[in-house]
Amino acid sequence: MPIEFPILNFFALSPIIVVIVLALIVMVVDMLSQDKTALGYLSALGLLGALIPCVTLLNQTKSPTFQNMVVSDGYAVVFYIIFIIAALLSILIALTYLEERGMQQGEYYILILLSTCGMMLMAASTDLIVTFLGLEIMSIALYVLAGFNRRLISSGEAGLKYFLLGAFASAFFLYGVAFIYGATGSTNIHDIGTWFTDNPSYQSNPIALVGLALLIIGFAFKVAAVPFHWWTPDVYHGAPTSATAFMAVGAKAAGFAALVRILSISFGGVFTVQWQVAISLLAVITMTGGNIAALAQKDVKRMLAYSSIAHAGYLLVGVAALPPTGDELYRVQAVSGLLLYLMSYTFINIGAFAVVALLEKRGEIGTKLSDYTALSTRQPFIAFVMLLFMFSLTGIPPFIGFWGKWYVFWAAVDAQLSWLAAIGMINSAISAFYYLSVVVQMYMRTEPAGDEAVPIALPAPIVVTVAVTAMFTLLFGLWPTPLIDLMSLGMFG
Amino acid sequence: MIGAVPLSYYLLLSAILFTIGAGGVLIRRNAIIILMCVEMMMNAVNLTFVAFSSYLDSATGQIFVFMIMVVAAVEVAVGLALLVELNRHKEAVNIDEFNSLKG
Amino acid sequence: MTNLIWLVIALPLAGALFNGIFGRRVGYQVVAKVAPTTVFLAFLVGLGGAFETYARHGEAQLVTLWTWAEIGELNIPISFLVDPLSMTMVLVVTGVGFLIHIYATDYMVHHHHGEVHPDRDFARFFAFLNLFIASMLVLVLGDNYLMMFIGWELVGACSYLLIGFWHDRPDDPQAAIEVEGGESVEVAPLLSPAASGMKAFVVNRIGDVGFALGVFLIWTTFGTLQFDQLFSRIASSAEMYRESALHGDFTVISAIALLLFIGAMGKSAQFLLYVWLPDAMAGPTPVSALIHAATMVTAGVYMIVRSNVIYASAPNVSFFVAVVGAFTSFFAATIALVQVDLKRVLAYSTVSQLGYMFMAVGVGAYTAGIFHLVTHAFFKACLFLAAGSVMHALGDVIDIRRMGGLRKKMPHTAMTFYLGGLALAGFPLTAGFFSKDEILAKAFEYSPLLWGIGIVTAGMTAFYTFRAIFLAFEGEPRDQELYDHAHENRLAVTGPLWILAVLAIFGGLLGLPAPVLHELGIDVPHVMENWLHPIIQEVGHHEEHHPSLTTELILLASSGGLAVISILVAYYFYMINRSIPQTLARSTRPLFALLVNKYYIDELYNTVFVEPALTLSNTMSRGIDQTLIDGIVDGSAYGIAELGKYLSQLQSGFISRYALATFIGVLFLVGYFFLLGQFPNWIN
Amino acid sequence: MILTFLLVVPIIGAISLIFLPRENKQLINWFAFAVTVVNVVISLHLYLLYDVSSEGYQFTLKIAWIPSLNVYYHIGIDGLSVFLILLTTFLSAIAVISSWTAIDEQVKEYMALMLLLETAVIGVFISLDLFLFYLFWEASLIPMALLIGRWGGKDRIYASIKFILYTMSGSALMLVAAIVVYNFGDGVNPTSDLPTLVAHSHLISEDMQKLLFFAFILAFSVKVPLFPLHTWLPAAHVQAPTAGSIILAGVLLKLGTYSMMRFAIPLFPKAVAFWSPLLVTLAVIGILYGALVALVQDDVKKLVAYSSVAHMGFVVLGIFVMDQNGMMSRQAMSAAVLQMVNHGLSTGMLFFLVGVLYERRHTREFSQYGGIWVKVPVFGSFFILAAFSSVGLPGLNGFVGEFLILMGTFSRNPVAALFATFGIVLAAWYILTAVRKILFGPFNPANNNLTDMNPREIGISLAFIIPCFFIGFFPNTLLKIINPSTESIASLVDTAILIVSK
Repeated sequence: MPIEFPILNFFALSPIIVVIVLALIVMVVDMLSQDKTALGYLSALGLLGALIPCVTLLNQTKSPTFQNMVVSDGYAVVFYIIFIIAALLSILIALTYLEERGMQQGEYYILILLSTCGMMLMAASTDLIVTFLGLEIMSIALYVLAGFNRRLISSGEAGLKYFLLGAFASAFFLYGVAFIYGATGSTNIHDIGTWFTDNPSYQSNPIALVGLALLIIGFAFKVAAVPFHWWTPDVYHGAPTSATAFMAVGAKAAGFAALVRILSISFGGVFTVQWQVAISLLAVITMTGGNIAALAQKDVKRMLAYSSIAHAGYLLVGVAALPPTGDELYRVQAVSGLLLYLMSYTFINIGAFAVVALLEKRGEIGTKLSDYTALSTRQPFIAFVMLLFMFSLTGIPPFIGFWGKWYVFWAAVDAQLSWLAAIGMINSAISAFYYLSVVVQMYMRTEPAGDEAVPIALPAPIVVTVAVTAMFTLLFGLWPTPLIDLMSLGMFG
Repeated sequence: MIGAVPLSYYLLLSAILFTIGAGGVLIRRNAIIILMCVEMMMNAVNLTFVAFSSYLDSATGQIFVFMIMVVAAVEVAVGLALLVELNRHKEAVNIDEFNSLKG
Repeated sequence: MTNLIWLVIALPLAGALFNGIFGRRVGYQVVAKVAPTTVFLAFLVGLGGAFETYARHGEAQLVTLWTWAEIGELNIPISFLVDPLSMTMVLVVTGVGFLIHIYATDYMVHHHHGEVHPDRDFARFFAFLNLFIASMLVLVLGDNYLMMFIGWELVGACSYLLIGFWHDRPDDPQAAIEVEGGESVEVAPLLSPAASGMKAFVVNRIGDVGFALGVFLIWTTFGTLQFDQLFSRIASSAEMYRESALHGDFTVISAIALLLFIGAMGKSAQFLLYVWLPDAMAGPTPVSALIHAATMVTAGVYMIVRSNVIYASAPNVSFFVAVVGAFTSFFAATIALVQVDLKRVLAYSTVSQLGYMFMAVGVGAYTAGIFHLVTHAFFKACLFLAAGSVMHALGDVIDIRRMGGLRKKMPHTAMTFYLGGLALAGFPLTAGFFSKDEILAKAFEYSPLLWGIGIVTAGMTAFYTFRAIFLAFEGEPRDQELYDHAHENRLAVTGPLWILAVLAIFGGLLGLPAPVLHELGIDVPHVMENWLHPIIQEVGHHEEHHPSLTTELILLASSGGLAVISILVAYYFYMINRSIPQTLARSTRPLFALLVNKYYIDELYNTVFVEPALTLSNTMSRGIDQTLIDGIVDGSAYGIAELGKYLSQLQSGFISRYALATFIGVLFLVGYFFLLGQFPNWIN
Repeated sequence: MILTFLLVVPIIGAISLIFLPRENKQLINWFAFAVTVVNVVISLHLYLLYDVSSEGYQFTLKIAWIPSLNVYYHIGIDGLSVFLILLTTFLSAIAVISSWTAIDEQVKEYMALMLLLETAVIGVFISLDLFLFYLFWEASLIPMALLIGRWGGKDRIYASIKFILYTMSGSALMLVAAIVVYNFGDGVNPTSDLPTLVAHSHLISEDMQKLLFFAFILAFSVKVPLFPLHTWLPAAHVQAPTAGSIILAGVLLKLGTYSMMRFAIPLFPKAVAFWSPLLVTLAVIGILYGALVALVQDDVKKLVAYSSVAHMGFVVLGIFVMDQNGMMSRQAMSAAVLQMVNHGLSTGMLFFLVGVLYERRHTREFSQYGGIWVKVPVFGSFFILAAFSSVGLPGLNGFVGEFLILMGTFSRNPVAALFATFGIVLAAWYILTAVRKILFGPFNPANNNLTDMNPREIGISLAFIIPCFFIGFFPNTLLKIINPSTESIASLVDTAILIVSK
């Protein structure tokens, strides 16, 4: 019996490999060097380098590899880009953020890089085993990142909460995978899909259905969908702001990356109406719950945490709009919408968290609304970019946030889910209230700043971050075409 | 021999184990015990996998079990580390004593 | 001249602009020259237009300037109609207007110990006055209902501005009327000029709503607002409309006529909407003379005569017009009997005389209506200006209870007031006698009852006019200080007075009762009737049933005789036996109080319309806007925010609760999918 | 291209402002004014180049914005928009110059926002693409909200938030509806190009159109504002700085009525007949209600704000009135467009004049004034003229619009016209009450130090009142340009009615 060597296309995985190698290099340099800030720059540079193979891969056709365990299609690559950008920007924030708070350690950057690896794996995986591995690589690194600030109990508490609940959710996810495996005899998502189409009589198999439910729950937890969102506000609030920025966009994007791929490939032809209804309902309560709870927040960091829940809701609208396979044209819409949304959300949200990081006082967590009072006179530039981020998060044109929402809702409309889009838009209007309250503080309140008048230092890396994200928000808001064209490349292989 | 015991028995057992684990997570307040309960849930999953693997005559399930075991080990390591870290601030293992973040 | 007829409007308008913009800078003397000059020039142009019209034998001519609005089938030009009726009005407006302008140049100046103090807003006054002339001319010259409405509204605005001219003056409290041997009768304070102006504008606008709706209905029904097109379209089926109206149907023509008449009720102060006119006396006296006696208030009469085809086709509405006119004339006359404010006596007499005119046009005597309009312009302007002359001399005192014996101090004023009063009273052979008699004669033909009301009113008119004259100019001065202060005014005042007085006496020549005189063998033309003939369209077959000569003569004699008798009665009451009025007042105290308080109509309107409207407004502002709508808006925002607080509290910080909540979520979702597995057709 | 200049000039101006020295307010003031004047000149040029004889859109420019999705940068104007653009550039210039003395803090930001607002508003008026329109529509919120919230009165934050939330909630559903329409596209491909969509509007079923029309109209009605969605307006006006009020009343409200005519009716002609009765009823209620509520306000700006509710009611009435057979009134519709311009001028002027007083006395309570005409004759004269314009006096602009709207309405729906006509009585009542309380009556000594208008203010007032007179005398100059556009809109509805009835 001849031994078949698996065909291993390392090039297809080159971005992931670059990031892993980068992590290892940083780990080694960490042991040798005392200049931890340099590690940050090294990681950032490396991540920039990792974008290069991404660009090359974009123009390649799909290339499943490693025994069909992973695929490097446009979808995966666009997600790579999202993750890398998220990691890069959050590292830029971290450089001085950690320094100022005395937690400048090499591990931080390593963890970010490893977590990024996990996310990229999730996006690329076509096998539930790899998905699980990616999920855990990402999550475990994030647990540590959340608890990274050892000087503050709240950071440790955030880590613990994230960890315990995350592990709990992982167990459900795994149980779901087990059921699906039991029902179909495979963990490969294509095989699962094929099996269901071949065996229509199993379509209402309770084991498979419960498995699907548990699978959705696992991802719903990661993307912070109501009612699996409980960890989110506390973790986002307690974690170091630079890490929050990263997990708010990265983990969410990764969760959606895997969820969308699995749902459309494995379950694209079965239970579609069922999971569409379930996801729609999740979307409704997630949007609404996140937005309404955000209204009550007095802390901007925490408010952004709730807002990230709400945004998960809008994204779920896009997921609900994923129609059955076969209708490629329509799926392009939903997927492009989700990608566009996630890409724009990455920039906006990291920008907003960067501003939070700037204003956060040492030894405290978060920034109270009152910290923003009259920011427009104290720091006109920072106030202005924050205004852009807030309006962009609300989804008001001409900022990029609008186009993400627009595209996702278009997909929903096309999938006969106009009512969902309508609820989404009503939620947008509700969300305006709390986003606006930041603007109100910055621009409309003119009371003497009092002790907030402490001069705000403007470290160069963070300023670069906000400047870049603000430019992105505004320019692509006015001219979204390049971004939309890029997203249309992000299709499954 | 697996043939003697029907699949449903394994599934039922693993379901019971999973439920006990989940129940433990919900009921207990000691962080370490909760961690153990999560482990128990994972092991219940492992049992399911193995049972299916045997039933389906497919090795994938068993590979998955290995992965799960590795991950579980990593999780424990990280979890305990977090707890140790937290204990520097507050000598407690009762998870409900850590609730400075809320609202 | 006809093609330059727009100059009639442009000249006073230019005067208004000049005085309004530069008046303050160039000084009052320049203003005092510019303002009357423009009106005089306009008069000359009007005169030219009138001669040309006469030369054309009254044939109408259109002067179109530009298209005002054209949308779809709607086309409204800015164009003027030069015909006998509009020329009559132009001459009255510019002629009387010019005299009043001259008068005002002195009236608006106070001579104090040789120093000359023009009114603070001398220029503004003449700007408004000029503007009024221009507006009034738009009203009478316009050749379509839109132009008429434009003028209609503009004269209202000018009236508003001029009534409120002394805008910073407060309400004027009035002394109670003493009744010998009885309780005195309280008199409500006079409204401030500002409030009076506003009242005039708002009440007029109520009428304007009717007018506007009438215009809309015309357009909707006939697709045109041009007089010539419209009237020819109606005329073709006028007989049909007339017949069905006579059979009790309320035709569309009737509706148009009624709606337009509502506008006339406002502008011409007929019953229900007359309440603004007495208060309009708060304006400077030249304004009262020009706007609230001679010209603007007669716009309603002009409108009906202009629309005679419509009214002739709607006999039911015409009857209503006549009844309203007759009632108003009587009603206002009763109030005038007891007023103590000289201008208000004249104001109520104006309302009353306008009632006469409406009675005339209501019974189809359009020429008689215009005739009375013209003579009334003469004698009422004369009376008002004379009253103003008295005021000017007495330092703005107008209460006849403080006058007396002024004839000795102010012979010209007294004389002209006498002459104007005679005309108003219908003293035989004065202008008022002929015009009033013509109306009464026509009314008698139409219905002896209307005639009855008219003749009684005529008696009252003569009585109250001379009551005022005797109280003011005869007898002993009741306020010696004022009396000593009084003096005759300058030529600028007395000159126009005399001209108007002469016109008031001899204006009757325009409308001598030709048929009667013809029977008596004297052949004179009825100038007015011949002149206006082209614009009156005959509708329906008038059986030319002239009353017999005897009846005509009896009618003439009775009205003339009654005037004389009434004057004598007034003489007896106020010159010879002064206790009689007091006794009467005492013995009929409730009636007296009712009349003094003008039937409490103002109070009634306040209670029924103004107060409830304000209450409603307040209720809506607080109840609907602030409580209901904002309650829902702010309430839902507040509710959502509270919900947010509640949701936020669910985020308790306890991991165990989070785990439980997550688990519950798991149960729901798993349960949902599990149930779907059992009942696959549940959703679809 | 000329239209693009209109859009871009203020943006460039706003960006350039950043580089001007903050301390040199004089320079900033002049610069901002110069930018707005440039736009006035461009828009006048536009008007002069406008071809009255040709129908359809002019100065169009169509560039693919998002080519893959058939979303275009498609701009152009017709008779509907040309005067609104003139009004916008004109009022923007006035708003800037009127702020010279009123605004003292953060002048740079203020002027930049003013300029951005101008761009957004012009953008709405020239957009011929659904999403381009939506972009400008929503973008116009931000500068206005900031202007109110930063430079407004005591309760400015409440007013600002209320303004933005009200409007956003209103337009939430519109976006979804717009996406639905876009998705229908030309029946094959989605597109947001307005002319294409209008040409294919018959593809959408009547029931669907009713639904979508509602979503659009809801957004527009909030902006107009139509009773009972008007309560943000008094709050916003009272708190807004003078220039903010001028722009808000003068231009922003017109976005609503303009969009009704540009988008709601042509896109959903089959739905108009269904919703017309409701809209007409609400418009008439608004006319009477706004007037009655204005009557009892003790704040001048509130009074003017409620008068706007009434006046804009006339516009909505004119747009939507139809007879039982679904025939629209061309007269009322054209007049409604004209009335938009009229209201912008007259109400803008009233707000400006109130601002003149406020700058001197820092109060808008009626009780603080009284008899001041004696003290400030020039101001008083202009105030009376503005009041007359607002009250619809012939010779001034307001009359033309109101009269023709009412006449057109009467020909289609006499009952609505009957009630609406009573609005002019109430209008006289409340406006003259305001005149009386401020200018007339015994002099209130609190105003002893009141000074009359300076040449700049007189100049602004003249700039307001001269167009008012011009429109009053020669409305046909405007109407002949407006007519073809309203005709085409009305005929769209007529055709749709024919199709539906078949």
